[in-house]
Amino acid sequence: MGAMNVNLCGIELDNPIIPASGTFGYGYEFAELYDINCLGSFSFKGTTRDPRFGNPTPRIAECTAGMINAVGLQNPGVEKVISEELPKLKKVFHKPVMANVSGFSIEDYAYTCQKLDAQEQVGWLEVNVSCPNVHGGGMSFGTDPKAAAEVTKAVKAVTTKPVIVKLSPNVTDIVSIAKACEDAGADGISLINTLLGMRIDLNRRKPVIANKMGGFSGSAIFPVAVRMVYQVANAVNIPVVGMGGVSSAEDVLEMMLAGATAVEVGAANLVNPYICRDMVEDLPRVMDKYRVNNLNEIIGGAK
Amino acid sequence: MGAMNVNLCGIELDNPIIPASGTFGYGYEFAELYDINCLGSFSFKGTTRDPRFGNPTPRIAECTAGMINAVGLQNPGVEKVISEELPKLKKVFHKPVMANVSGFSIEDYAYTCQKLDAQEQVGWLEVNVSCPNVHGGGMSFGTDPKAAAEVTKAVKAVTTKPVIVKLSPNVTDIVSIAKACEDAGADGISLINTLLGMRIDLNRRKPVIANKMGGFSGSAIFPVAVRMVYQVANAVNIPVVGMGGVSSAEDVLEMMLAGATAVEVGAANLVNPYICRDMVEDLPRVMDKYRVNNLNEIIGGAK
Amino acid sequence: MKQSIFEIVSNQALTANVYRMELRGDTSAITAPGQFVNIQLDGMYLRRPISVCDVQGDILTIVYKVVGKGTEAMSRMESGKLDILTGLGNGYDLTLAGEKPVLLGGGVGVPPMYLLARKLREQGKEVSVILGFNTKDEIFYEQEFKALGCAVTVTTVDGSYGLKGFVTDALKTMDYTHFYTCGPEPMLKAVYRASVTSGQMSFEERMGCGFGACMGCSCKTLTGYKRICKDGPVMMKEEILWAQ
Amino acid sequence: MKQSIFEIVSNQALTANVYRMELRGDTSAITAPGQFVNIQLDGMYLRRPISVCDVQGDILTIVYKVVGKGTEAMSRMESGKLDILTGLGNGYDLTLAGEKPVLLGGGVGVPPMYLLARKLREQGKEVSVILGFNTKDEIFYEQEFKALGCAVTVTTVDGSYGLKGFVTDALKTMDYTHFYTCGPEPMLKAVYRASVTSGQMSFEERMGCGFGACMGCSCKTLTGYKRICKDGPVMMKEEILWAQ
Repeated sequence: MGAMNVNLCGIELDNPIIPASGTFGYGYEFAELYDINCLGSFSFKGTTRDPRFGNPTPRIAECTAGMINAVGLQNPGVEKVISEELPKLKKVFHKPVMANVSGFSIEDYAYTCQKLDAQEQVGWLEVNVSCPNVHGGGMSFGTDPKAAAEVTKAVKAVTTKPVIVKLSPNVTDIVSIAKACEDAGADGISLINTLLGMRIDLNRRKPVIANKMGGFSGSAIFPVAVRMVYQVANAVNIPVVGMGGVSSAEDVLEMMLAGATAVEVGAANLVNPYICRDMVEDLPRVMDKYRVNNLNEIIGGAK
Repeated sequence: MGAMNVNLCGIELDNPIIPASGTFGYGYEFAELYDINCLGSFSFKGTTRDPRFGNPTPRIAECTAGMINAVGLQNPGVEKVISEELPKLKKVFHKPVMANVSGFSIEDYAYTCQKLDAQEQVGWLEVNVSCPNVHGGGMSFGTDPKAAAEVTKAVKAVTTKPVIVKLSPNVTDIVSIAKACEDAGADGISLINTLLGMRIDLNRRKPVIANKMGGFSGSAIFPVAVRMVYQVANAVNIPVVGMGGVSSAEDVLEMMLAGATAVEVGAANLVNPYICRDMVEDLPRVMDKYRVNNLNEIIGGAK
Repeated sequence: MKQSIFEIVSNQALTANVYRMELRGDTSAITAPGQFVNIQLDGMYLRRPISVCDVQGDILTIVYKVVGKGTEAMSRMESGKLDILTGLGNGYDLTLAGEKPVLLGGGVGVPPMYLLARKLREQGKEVSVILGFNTKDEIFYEQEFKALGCAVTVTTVDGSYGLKGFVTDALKTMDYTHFYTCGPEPMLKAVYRASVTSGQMSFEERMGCGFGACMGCSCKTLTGYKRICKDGPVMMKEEILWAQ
Repeated sequence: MKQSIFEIVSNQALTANVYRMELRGDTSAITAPGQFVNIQLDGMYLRRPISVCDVQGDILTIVYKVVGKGTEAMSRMESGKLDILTGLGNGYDLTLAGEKPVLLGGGVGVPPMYLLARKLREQGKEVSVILGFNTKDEIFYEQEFKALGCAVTVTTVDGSYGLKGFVTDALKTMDYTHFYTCGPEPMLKAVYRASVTSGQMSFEERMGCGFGACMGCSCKTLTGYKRICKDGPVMMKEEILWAQ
């Protein structure tokens, strides 16, 4: 059996498979189903400075080979995450976890990251810059290289743990944004977040989702994700975490060939709650099939 | 049976269904299969000033619910299109056809459009601004509002026929580009062109496509298309032609509710060559099902 | 929660667009009436949540209405296997029933009342059931509830059968110790207002996962934010906070 | 070209990864050996192009190699219906065969040679067939060609069966009036160089539509740009322009 361990920003992972933020809660719903310590790690529910209920419902729409969600960062806020969620998580998951952070101002990000940086369970800070910048006119931090760099700098200033910036794919030039984050000190880049999508209910003649638009994810977006991971991995010198429509061990290999050091799995968890465990178990077979002895050898292997 | 006719930039269509450029050739392959005069119109193969072979093969990759193509605008050049293709087309299609034009410089666009403007078969000029701007550093004309506006102005200056600018979805702010084209005199906007995507062959450990990346189309991209059509239709005062993953009469209704006056069908033609005819025949049933008496009433109906 | 493969035993129409499907498989995760299952269908990305109508041994019965592509595809199935997540949701609490519980089901909210009624009857309760429909042609399961020994009242909005009006019109005339209900939100609101005892109400919402991971179906209650799929679908009357 | 529904009659393995499927349906659009069909498969977006191995009445025979998800799914089919586009491609021109044509098939390039050989034999031609494989275990259809009355030579790269070497090693020793070939590009190039007569070669390329609409499979020839799916897959030796 080939070697599946990879090193993500200085932390060793038994395997590159990481459930993505927002599709795995704080882990314990899944821990009821299987021992989640078989995973490389997982990225917990996007956490903000203050508690948030999120958007009105309906928040979900079905699509061909995917779904749209407009949950709107529902979470209990960083204090409660630290006082209530992390202790519960500690009982079921014994590896470094990825802390996913969102904010609506530079200060938000810095405040939340500083709090989470003090938690020994946290291995990495995954900074989601896809949220609207309330001080910057509502445009997402992730659509402007300067804003993305500012968030990165502010977070790096208050943390000692590796900072992975999670980028939005809804941009003209993903490479310029990734490079700006690298130059600002990011230790890694994760992408892609969801594509902005919309569905309309033909009966009601209204958007399916109360928020009208939402984040489109699922196997349908995989080719866009592979493309952006390839572009970014070939432009930066820090590790890239690939995600977007990954739903099989074959997809994991494809993402790594595109340049991903680790791979996050999102929407697929919602359809098959066992899929990440299944992918971990299936990975050796697929590695043999494609003559991969060591996953590290294929990272960025497709030229 | 409800009214299916719509008016696109002053030209009446019997129905809103239009095979998209690059998936219908110059019509006569399909004319061997059915009478293509049942269609609203169709947009013929992207035409450039000079003949082009296009990209090396492989040019095609399979994806979940879609495909990637990197044909690279293969076409015989505008002179031959006018001298050879249009006369052949005239025999099988008796309605105004949409002339799809691409270019690598402002002059290219103007030259090609002027030639096609003189053809009485041509009803509309659909100007594809997704190609790289060779004088502008290779970035696509369609990713910069100024460049898109310049192309629009240059084309409008040499044509009397309605000019529909076809936009690329691979941008941060589709609305600013659509508005720039409207301000520059565009008579309509069509979108979305393909999403930039990539697949990797696990056996060869190389991109499936010789050109590495290509245009991702098919049902998978429908939610992104509906979202952008909705955004643009709510921002401009000229007709919008919706496309991107449309594969059923229901999809046509959804696109029109999002704001499309007419709907183009692309990749689906390659999987089922009869699909546009089938959609035209199925549309009355679907209109009844959703209580639509006149298609014009639902354009932009989803608020 | 359990993921397992069920085999379709039967699938027949009860009305023009309501079907009953019997499935054979591992039903061990289904622990209470009012729970639901989440069914994977070819060509659909998300699973389809359907309430449990009955469970007997290894036979799961669901009664579903054709509302979209997914349920339409289901209605055409004659045999085959389905990948199903079972044991989802909290379900109804039977311990609060008292001696004379009343069950109110509206349209597609009727099915979950069946297993509940059967369990309450097995406990020897005096069970009244009110089934609300728009019109005669939509009625199903009246005989099945009677066969359980329940006192059944059917209401139709157009008066084409039974009592003319809404389930609440029947409820007003009754004497009961606790109520259980499931149906469209306007009906739930009416029952909420008309009921004179405590009770339990089952809610519907578009779901992502159906097991509490995605926060797709959250709602606000007087006892905090709840996930309809995991903390619900059943809520106590006293905790409900109606959305404006 | 015709789109129609075929029913799977049989589907069996000929080697470890080569299968033969027989289908019943409307074969009227298939007009020449060397044409292909384009098959729609559940869960696959694009159709899968497969060369025609034989047609007899309403029975279409295809022999395909498992190379990816699509063909793997096909290999598991025991029955059912398939949506197929038939009559695609130009096919081989039999009028150029002369009295002693030679047919060279390499690996998965063997199947289209079968219908061609049968047609040529029906015209009373003296048909030689050279079948090239890597090794003994990969060999299929040797007996079928013999049963047509062809002079069959099998070559294996490792010499585990028949003549050790490539199809061209067998070709050099032969006397023929015209050649027909199908196989991997390196083999086609070798045949191109080794052949002493005119001939016809069938090419492969990733296709979008398979009927000439998308320009996905274009190639350059001495007689201009051609679409392998529509103007090919068969080309005359004299028009071929090898890509660098």
